[in-house]
Amino acid sequence: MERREFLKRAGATGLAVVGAALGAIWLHDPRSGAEYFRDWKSKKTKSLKSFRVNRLKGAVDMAVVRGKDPEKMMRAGLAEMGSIGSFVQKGDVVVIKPNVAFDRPPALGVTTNPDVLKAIARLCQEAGARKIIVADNPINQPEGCFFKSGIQQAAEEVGAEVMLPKPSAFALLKIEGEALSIWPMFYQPFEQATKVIGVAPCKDHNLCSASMTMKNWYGLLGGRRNQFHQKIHDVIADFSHMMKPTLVVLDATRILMQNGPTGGRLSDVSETNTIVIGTDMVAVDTFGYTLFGRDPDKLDYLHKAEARGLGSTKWKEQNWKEVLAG
Amino acid sequence: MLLLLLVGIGIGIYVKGQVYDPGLFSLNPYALSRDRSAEAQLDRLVSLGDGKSKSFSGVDMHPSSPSGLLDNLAPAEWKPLGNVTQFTADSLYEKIDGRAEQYIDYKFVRLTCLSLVNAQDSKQFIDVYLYDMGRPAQAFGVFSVERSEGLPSVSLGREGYRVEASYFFWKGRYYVQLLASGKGAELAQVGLNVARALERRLKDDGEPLWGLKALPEKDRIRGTVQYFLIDAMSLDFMKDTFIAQYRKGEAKVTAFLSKQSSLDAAVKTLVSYEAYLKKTGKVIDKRETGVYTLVTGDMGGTFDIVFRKGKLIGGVTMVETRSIGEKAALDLLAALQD
Amino acid sequence: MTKKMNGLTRREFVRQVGLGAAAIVAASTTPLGLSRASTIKNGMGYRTLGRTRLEISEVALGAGSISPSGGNLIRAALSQGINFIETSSNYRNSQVETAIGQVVKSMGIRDKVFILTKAGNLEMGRMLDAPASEVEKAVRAELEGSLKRLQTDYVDVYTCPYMAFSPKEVALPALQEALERFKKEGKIRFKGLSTHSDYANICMTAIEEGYYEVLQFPVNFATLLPHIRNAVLEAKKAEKSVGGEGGRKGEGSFERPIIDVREVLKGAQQKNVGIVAMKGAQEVFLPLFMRDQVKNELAKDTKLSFHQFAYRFVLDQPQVSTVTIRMANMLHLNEALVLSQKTLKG
Amino acid sequence: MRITHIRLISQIFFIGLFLFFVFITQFGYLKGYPVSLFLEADPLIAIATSITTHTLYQGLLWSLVILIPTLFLGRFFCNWICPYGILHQLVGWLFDNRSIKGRIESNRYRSVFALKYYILIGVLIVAAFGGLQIGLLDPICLFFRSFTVSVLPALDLATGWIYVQPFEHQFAWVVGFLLFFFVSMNLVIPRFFCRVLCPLGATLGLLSRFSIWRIERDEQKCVSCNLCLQRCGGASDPQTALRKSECFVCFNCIDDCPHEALSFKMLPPLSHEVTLPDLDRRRTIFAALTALLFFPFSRSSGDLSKNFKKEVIRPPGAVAEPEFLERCTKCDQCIRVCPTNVLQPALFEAGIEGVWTPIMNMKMGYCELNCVLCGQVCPTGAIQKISIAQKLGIGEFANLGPVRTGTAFFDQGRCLPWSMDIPCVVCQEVCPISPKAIFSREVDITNRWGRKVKLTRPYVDPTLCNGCGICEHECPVKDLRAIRVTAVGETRSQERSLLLK
Repeated sequence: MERREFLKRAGATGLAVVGAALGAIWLHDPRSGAEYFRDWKSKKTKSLKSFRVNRLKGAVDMAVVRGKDPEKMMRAGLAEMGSIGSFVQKGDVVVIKPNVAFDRPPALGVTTNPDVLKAIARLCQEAGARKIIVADNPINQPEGCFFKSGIQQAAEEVGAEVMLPKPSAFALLKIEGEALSIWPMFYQPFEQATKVIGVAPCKDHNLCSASMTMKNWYGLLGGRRNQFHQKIHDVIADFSHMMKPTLVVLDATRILMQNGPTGGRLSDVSETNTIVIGTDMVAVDTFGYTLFGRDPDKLDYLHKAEARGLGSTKWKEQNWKEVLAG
Repeated sequence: MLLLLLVGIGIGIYVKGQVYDPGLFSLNPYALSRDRSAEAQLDRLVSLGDGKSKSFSGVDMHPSSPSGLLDNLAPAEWKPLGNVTQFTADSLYEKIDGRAEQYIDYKFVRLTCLSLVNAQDSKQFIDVYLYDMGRPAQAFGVFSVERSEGLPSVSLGREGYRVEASYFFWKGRYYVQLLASGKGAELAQVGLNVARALERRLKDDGEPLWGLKALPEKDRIRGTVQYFLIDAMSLDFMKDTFIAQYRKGEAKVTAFLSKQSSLDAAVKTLVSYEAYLKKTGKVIDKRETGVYTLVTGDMGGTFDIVFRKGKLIGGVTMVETRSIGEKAALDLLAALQD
Repeated sequence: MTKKMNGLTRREFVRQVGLGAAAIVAASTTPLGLSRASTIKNGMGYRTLGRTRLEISEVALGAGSISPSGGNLIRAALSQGINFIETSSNYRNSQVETAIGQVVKSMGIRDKVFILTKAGNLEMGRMLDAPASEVEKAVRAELEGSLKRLQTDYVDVYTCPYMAFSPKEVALPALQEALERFKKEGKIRFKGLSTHSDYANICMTAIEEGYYEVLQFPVNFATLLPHIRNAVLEAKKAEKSVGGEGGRKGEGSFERPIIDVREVLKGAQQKNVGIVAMKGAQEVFLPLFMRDQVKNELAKDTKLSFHQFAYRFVLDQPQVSTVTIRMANMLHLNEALVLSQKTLKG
Repeated sequence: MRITHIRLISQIFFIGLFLFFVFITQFGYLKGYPVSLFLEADPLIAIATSITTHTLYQGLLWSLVILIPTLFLGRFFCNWICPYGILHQLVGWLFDNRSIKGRIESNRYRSVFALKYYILIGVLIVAAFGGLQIGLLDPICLFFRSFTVSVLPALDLATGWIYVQPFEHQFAWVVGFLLFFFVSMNLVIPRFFCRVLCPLGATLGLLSRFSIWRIERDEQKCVSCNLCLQRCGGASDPQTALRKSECFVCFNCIDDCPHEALSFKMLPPLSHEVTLPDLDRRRTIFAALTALLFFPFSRSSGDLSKNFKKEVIRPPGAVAEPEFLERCTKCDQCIRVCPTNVLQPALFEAGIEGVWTPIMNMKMGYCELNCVLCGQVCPTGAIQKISIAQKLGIGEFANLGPVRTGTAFFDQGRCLPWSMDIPCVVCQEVCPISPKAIFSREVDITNRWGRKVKLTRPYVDPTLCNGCGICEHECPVKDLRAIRVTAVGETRSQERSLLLK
């Protein structure tokens, strides 16, 4: 064989050998067993910043609005609280989190009243919000829920964007609560969010007695959330640690008095014509619970949350106001 | 030709696609059977009134339609006369004229009225006045200043009494008057039934009022406690004050007690009281111990004795005899625990 | 709340009221309002109450809001020149009478104080066709009750009917007989009536019939000044046409007619009937949506508060003997006590 | 413009339309679109179901639109409209590496092409007994099923374009590989499926025997160059006596003939055609016999009677099982439109006859309470078109009660509060009935550490349960659920009811 030919081949082989060796070293993973299994915890996790805003001095912290016209009510209530402008400013991206958990018509009081959602979205727009995102991860099939609950339409009417919980929209969230440490969360909406408003219907709940503004955040989590029920009160308390919203709105225009959280009959619903707006979820929920005619002292998660300094059940002592509107 | 056919098919399908029954995609709630009879509504109102609610606002499930509380109130053989009417602070005059001020002084929220008339004999009627006073203390306030001594008390709401066939009581945030057209046990009974029915619908957190606890029971004349949101003893600076009559031997003594928001608020109040005494009479004695300050004023014929103990302002007013007055004031002082 | 009334905007209304104010001020020509008071003792003016010849303070203590524990206010009022007390048997469930009784007694000045009280629990309207005996019985019961509470054996002016709704009540023979009888018995010195519905007619009837020595009815800027009266009436019309503010006008509700009382005043003067002006600063005459504006507007260029201004203006009417002022606390009293030394300009 | 170009446009239009239908058959897009049009226009379905049920269901009248023209023009459907045929033609064209000679050879008629007629005879005889098996090979059903079960989910897996939450189907791989197999057979025999297996093609072939138009060869002009065969769709021997039953009326031969020897003629001489498919009598009888035996074999396995399976939970509105098998064409449109992925193609759960029919698998999904879409798209009434009110048994349907698909049962050994002292009752939370079909009792128990704890233990109220299965779906015991829905209590059949009415 010719020399040139030999060198050529030797060179090529040499390169191949070196390449193979480098590749093998590069890919080599010595870890096994313990290290491997320890590893999953250190997965990439996201975290949520606080969306709270500084309140104007003397502005009301909790407004209880009575009336029939959600828009008038929201305006009146927020006026007391120092106007929407003190919560949402120009250019904000506002995530509104309704409860659209089930595929029910609004009249059944199972999902957030679309008119309330609309009112809030409008106010945000007037305050100059750049973009409004409506997001929830329903228990029933998402499109169905958004459509049948009227939230879809409401959002479209005010030009808000509805975000559906596609698998790609989820990320691991570092909660570091007492019951939840890391959990998959419907994170996509919050990548751009600068303000967050929770709009929860006031519902009876078979397990935790009542689902209000705190329980509402359940709808942002994914994964095996049907395990939460094993420690439901700690988990709900964790929510108020996980999410620090700009504002929460308790939509008690209708209340689901029984057969919660799914309802199904008009007779389960009571027209209450009330909206509670607040910044302290615990306070709002404590008040909200009285709307059922039930005793807040007996609602664990409120007191668990209060004990952890996540809010106060003593709404009476706070700067609150009852407003008649619309 | 064939191509046109295809286009035709396309259009046909599109058109078909746009006409459909949305009912197939979401439930029309009106397909749901309604069981919202007035009874059901009332049941709900009543059933919620289990008195456990800790919030006065949570108490009234139907704040925007308080008239709901007067629905179906007429007993057998009686019927409502006209509609339920409502009055706010701005329109209260139209219903009760000059007496309106008194209610407005107590931050009156809403008056809801209904006349019930005997279906047989229209001369017999009962006018129901439901005053929503916003807060229990205020409801008690108007109740207390309208009540005069020695009226037969009836166990209605927190406190109630009867004048012939008319009933007056307060419960939760409500003050209720049932004014009957005449006297007579029969009418009185009907009135009582109505009162009971209405009472059941009003919710109440049962929290006792501060003053009623704080004012000592000893020597107190039953049913004389009054609460003033403002202008207690016609003094502009005396707000949020409880007043009660005490029997000291022969004499009757009017004692008052007020819890001020803060210490210096209390101090201020005492100062203005003293100033008032100086202006309309003269201060004849002033004691300061570590615990309390006590001022005695001679108003020409009667004496006012006022003290401050911590945040509390208390005393007696318009007592004929100084010694009795001072004794009463000191008794009150002693009985206070803060 | 309706912001714009059709037919009459806020601005227009305020302008008209402004005119009214100007007119009032202009009207008060004399440097001091005192001239209209017949006498004046340490700062308080006194006037003659028509043919009763009673010399009463031109400021009357409207006692409606005084509770027994508030006796000191009565005391203060009486000791500072007020000698005319206006009360009623139904004020605070008769407690006001009780309070007055106690104070007057303890001060031992019954003879120097003139008390006007009313048959407040009687609805004459419901007794129009009742037999005379029954009427007398009812009124007597009321009267005796008042006397007992006031701890006195006579009232200076006894007002019945109280809040007359129609001239019929005034001319009711049975009532007049009863009252005359009480007069003879010395339980009442003079007869009065009070009304604020259809008061022009009712008062004129009373004046012509000559039964009554004292009339109590609304006298204020709204019932006296055409500018304001018209503005208010128009606004009220508008208000009604847009559904109206607060509350339905239900059974037995108190309409607030705004009636020109200038004729009544003249008529009363001729027949020398005493006039106790009431509701001199009563803002309920004004349409709800305007009250605040009017208050600011009226007393704008004076040193007086709205109430002082309004009452002073009433007192500027020569035919008025006294104006009842609701006094709930000492501030009210002090505001009222200085009225005699004020003019509308301040 | 050449007639073949028009044909091409038509093909593009119809495959486009078909794909459009496939895509919009879902909540939110469906609206009023007649997504079943292809199935309803499919004469085989119309004929077979009218044999099984002795009725012609609703939209199946559309089949006349294909059937009647076929009587005059022949099997035009196969090469003008049939989306599955179009697919095969496309694939054959794309991956063809034959020389002209090779092509000509590949398009010659083969005796195996008669197989489809035997298949047709078989399925129709089974149909006569009340078993509907056409769906296995009917091209429209087969194609739609392939998309629903395999293609779309695969596509979504790659792109995420189709669903909000990915859909999965049991035995998707089987369906997928069948599609793959049929398609790839084009490389061996062009339009293998259409020529060899398609029972619809066979039906149309038989119908075309009377057609008055057909391709006619002018023997004077013809030089037997066989070039007409190079793109012949049906392998119908245009170069000699035309096999009418095989011809797809694609007009390629006319295009390709250099001598204008071929033309589409009305009433050409019979001597120039082979009117009937070449069916061998013995084979025909054999096919018939197999079919005769198939039905009793399948039924005697008891899948419809004593041995019915608890897994056979049919969608709400489905008719009783025997009739269901008479009607269901296995097109799986219901599975496509189902918003929760609960509907799954059966393999042998419902017996050999039930292959690819829809059953509910609560691990995959649950039956949405306010949803009746499956019935809306069913072309043959196997799932009846019911309203939501009827499904819930409210309003005018109150006396009928709700439509039940089955009943939920607790497996206390696996239920957390029942066997492990752990609070849960997710099932009760999600139960959509009001009042809830799952109720609970509070019990005070002393746990193993002697501590007193309150527990809420769930129970099923069979009078309220409608078998929607959301409880099973949401049960945290993920593998073998602690509450499971089984078919018993379903309203569609008396035999399988649970409670005395």
